[in-house]
Amino acid sequence: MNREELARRILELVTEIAPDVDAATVIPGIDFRDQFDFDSMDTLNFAIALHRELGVEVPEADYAKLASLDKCVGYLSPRLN
Amino acid sequence: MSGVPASITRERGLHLLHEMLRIRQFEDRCAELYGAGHIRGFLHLCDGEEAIAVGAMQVLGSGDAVVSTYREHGHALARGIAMGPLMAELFGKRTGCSGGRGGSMHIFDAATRFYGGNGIVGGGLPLAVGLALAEKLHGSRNLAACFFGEGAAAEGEFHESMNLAALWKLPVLFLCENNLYAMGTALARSESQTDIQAKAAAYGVRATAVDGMDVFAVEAAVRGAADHARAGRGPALLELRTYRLRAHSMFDAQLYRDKAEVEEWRKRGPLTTLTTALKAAGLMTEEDFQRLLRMANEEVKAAVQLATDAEWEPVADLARHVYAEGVSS
Amino acid sequence: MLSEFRLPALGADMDDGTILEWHIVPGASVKRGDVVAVVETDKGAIDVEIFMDGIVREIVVAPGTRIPVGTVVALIETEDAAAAPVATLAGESGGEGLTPAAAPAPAEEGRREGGSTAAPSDRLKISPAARRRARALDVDVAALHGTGPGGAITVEDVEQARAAPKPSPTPPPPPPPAGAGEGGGMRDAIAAAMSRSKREIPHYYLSTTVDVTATTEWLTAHNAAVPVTQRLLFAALLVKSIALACRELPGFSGFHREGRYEDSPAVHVGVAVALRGGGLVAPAIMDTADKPLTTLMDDFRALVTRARAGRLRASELAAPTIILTSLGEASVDAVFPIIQPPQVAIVGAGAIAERPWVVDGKVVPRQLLTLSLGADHRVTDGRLGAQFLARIAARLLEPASL
Amino acid sequence: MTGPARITYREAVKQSIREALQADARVFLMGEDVGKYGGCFAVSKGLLDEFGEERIRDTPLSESTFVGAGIGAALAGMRPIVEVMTVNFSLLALDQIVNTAATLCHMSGGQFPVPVVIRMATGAGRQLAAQHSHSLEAWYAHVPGLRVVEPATIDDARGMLRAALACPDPVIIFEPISLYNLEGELTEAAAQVRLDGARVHRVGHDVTLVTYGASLWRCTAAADVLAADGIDAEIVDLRSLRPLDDATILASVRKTRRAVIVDEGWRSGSLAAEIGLRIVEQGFYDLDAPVARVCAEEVPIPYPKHLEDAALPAPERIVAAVRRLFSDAQ
Repeated sequence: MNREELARRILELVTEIAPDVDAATVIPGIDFRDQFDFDSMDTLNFAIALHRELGVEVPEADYAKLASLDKCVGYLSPRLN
Repeated sequence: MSGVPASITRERGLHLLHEMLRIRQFEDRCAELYGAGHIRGFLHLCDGEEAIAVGAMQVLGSGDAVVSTYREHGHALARGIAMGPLMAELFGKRTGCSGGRGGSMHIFDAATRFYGGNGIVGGGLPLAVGLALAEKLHGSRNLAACFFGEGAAAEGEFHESMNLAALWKLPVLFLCENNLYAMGTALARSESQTDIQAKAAAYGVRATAVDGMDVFAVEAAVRGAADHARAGRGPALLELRTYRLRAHSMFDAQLYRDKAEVEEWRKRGPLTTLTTALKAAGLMTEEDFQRLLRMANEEVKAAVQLATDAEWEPVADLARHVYAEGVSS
Repeated sequence: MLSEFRLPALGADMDDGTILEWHIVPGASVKRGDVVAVVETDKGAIDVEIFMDGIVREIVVAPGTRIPVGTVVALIETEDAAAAPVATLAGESGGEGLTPAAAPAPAEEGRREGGSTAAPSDRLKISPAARRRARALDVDVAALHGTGPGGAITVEDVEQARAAPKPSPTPPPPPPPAGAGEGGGMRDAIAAAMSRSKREIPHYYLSTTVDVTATTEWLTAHNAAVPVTQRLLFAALLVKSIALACRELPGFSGFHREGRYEDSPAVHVGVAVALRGGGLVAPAIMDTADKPLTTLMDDFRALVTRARAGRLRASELAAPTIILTSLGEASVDAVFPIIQPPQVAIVGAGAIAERPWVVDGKVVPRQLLTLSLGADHRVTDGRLGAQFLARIAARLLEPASL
Repeated sequence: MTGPARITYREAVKQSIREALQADARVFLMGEDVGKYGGCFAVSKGLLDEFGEERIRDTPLSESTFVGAGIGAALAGMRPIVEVMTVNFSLLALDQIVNTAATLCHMSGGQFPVPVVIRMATGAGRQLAAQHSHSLEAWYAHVPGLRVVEPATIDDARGMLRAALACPDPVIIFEPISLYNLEGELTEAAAQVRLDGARVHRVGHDVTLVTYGASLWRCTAAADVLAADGIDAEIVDLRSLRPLDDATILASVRKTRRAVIVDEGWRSGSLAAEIGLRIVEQGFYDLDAPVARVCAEEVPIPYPKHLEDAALPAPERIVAAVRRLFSDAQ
């Protein structure tokens, strides 16, 4: 799965968890927490969604590596291919 | 009537006549009270059929069960229901034998095991079968006597009841009062087989036809049938041929029969028949007849007074007895 | 004696009749049972009997005229009173005097067969329960947006207009109202609830700092050992601890209404959930004390998800018997929240942070959490409040037993 | 009463009949094919050998008369259990049930109560087509003088007959055909089963499903689907269809403020219609949405399975009805 496809899938999952977030306005470099109050509950739901959709098990220690769209793509793409 | 049987004493003859006179005078007063508005709803009088009620009731014991139809005043009086409570019931008063709630077609009396009239033609037949079933299961010698008109022979319940009673050998007396007319329809226009007796044969039920106008013949036939049933040999049917001298009910223009036929049967009515026979046998005089008539009229007069003075049931009790009260099962 | 002979009632449904012919003439003698006339009825011609003996004095009604039952049709000279006819029911005589007043035909509603709601009217559509609740909470329904069937205003709409209070006295800078989605309506509701709470409830406040290092270590180990779907958040441990403390100490989980306090047998801990568009709700995790952590966590997650999607039930909002408001994420050390009436207590939790702490006489870095309690002085006092906080802390330090 | 065991609804009914026969000599079972054949739904299999022909009485196909006979025997001191194979055939005995059993006590001024128990199988679900799939409880529940009950659980199937036989009034017990094979736990509670009163089968907070008989299990299926959607349904099992337990129904509706009545009868003149109006009469100011009903389609129940299923109040239709009470947006 190439990086653009991965980014699109990730945004899909984020907006599923936070229905009131408009995917188009998400800035890849800024942490979700700062853009739209993405809290620990959202992060847990995000981790569960990643496991369900992409089959990746993200340990709690790595949550920080999922803080923004860019960090997610960087963390996930080696684990998927 | 061929004549008074030898076994009949003067006292016995007068008793039977008095019983029939009580019924006739009661019915006569009912007709008047209906016209005056005191009795309402449906009213079916049994003038002409008194000998069946009186003859049959001489045979039934207090332990036997009686099921009647909507033409039931004669059965009720002959069975021993007092005239006062009966008239109060026709007035719809609280002290009526059914609490005023049943009226003419729904007379009930637990003391005499009188399980009611029934507004539904043939409705009582299965009831009698059940009452007899219980007696059989209790192992008693009691029986269930069920009066019904020949019109009921067209109802499914007649055939079902005859079959079930015969199948289980239940002590039921099927007493068919054949007065030739089912409401406004002559028997010949409603039954392919007008001989009611022949219908009983189809179920292997013992059956005989009887002159319903002859109180002695009725008593003898019912006694024979009762002995058969009490001995456990199963049900019996009696076709009691009779004729009702009044209309089917109070609002009947009697277009279905002509006046001459009525007058012909009036001459052969049960009271005339018995009086003539008793006088011929020297067992009774005209004074006896007048005395019995006055006694009957006095009793009817007192009953009407009691019914007139009786109270209505308070509306507050309307829902009482919808379900049983204070009855442990 | 002169007796009246009236037209008799001859049937249950006979109100009147017409005399076709008379069989008697004045001067003729009659006796009981004689047929004296023939009357035409709906059912045909019927013979009419007379029930007295006597001499006919006068025929009052001639044949051919239709007369109601009970009308005097002839006068009979009778010998003695004995044979007097039975007095007919004056006035009633068969035909009921009371002809039923012609009841106006019920207006045939234009209802569709099987249609469940009447034709839409322009009147405000509001459910009966919502109307009653709006009166109770003095909410003006006209301004509300209905989410019920057909856009009807429901209790939920009314109550959300009076939603849970903003927990902290120093709320984060509220987004500009214009931009906020539903901030406006909810903002007013929060304002109303908070001012009422401040006006009516004499709050007292307590706080305590708890060394939760062991608990956070237990949590990290637990989450590492279970599949992702069964991971727990610290808040879940806190909610359970509060619920168990409520179960042990009365006076914190219940309602103060109409001047008196009722302890609630069931403990439903409400969890304050910040909505991204601004505003805040506190739906309850039902029967919190009875639920194992995994179930509790599932409910918690479902609640937050549905809260954010605006699909909470009115019952979930009305159910809380006590509320937890946690601002750990907003890195605030301590929270001193306002009680949501008619509840009588609210617990606040600040951020868990590594700070110096004295252990066995030495100062060491530990994971510390500041718990605070706002409680209603009409129901409990500081001594009991302190015990309550202590119970929560004690439970929190034995996560395995939660 | 043995400890909790798993038995079928059919077995529970049979145990209740056997217990009744053992406990009271006045009791006897009467009906079509109850003896030699062991019961059209095998409920009385084995009872003939155990109790003999006098107390397990096969009858001719004469519903009016053997039901009338049951009434007569009850009048004369017996405690008959009359089995009308199904409610469909009871139409032939309606006159005896309505004009005699239900009416006698009142019409005789209290002289003749009628302590008869009449059991009838009811309902659709076995592709028996229109004449054998009726659900006419509403007809009987309409008649003052009758008590009408419909056990939907194993405990009730086990316990209701005893309560019915102890009642001095005529009791109609409906047994849903589709439940005879239902398996479940028989508990101690069966010994204390009462004839009246509804029971909250599932506690919930957002909507009340009022139902009875086979529809109880359609409601539990619907409740599971609704739970995933965050709607917590409370289910009230009526148990008694006459008298209705208004108190329990209203207590639930006052809590949830939404009511859906699920009834396998046809909507017009149904029990659901009666219950719906009672809710509006007594709980109007507690309602947050119109009272809804989910009933059988108003058609003779068709033979083919897919049509029969479409005609009956299936869980999906219950879920849809509940959702409509929350918002059109849902």
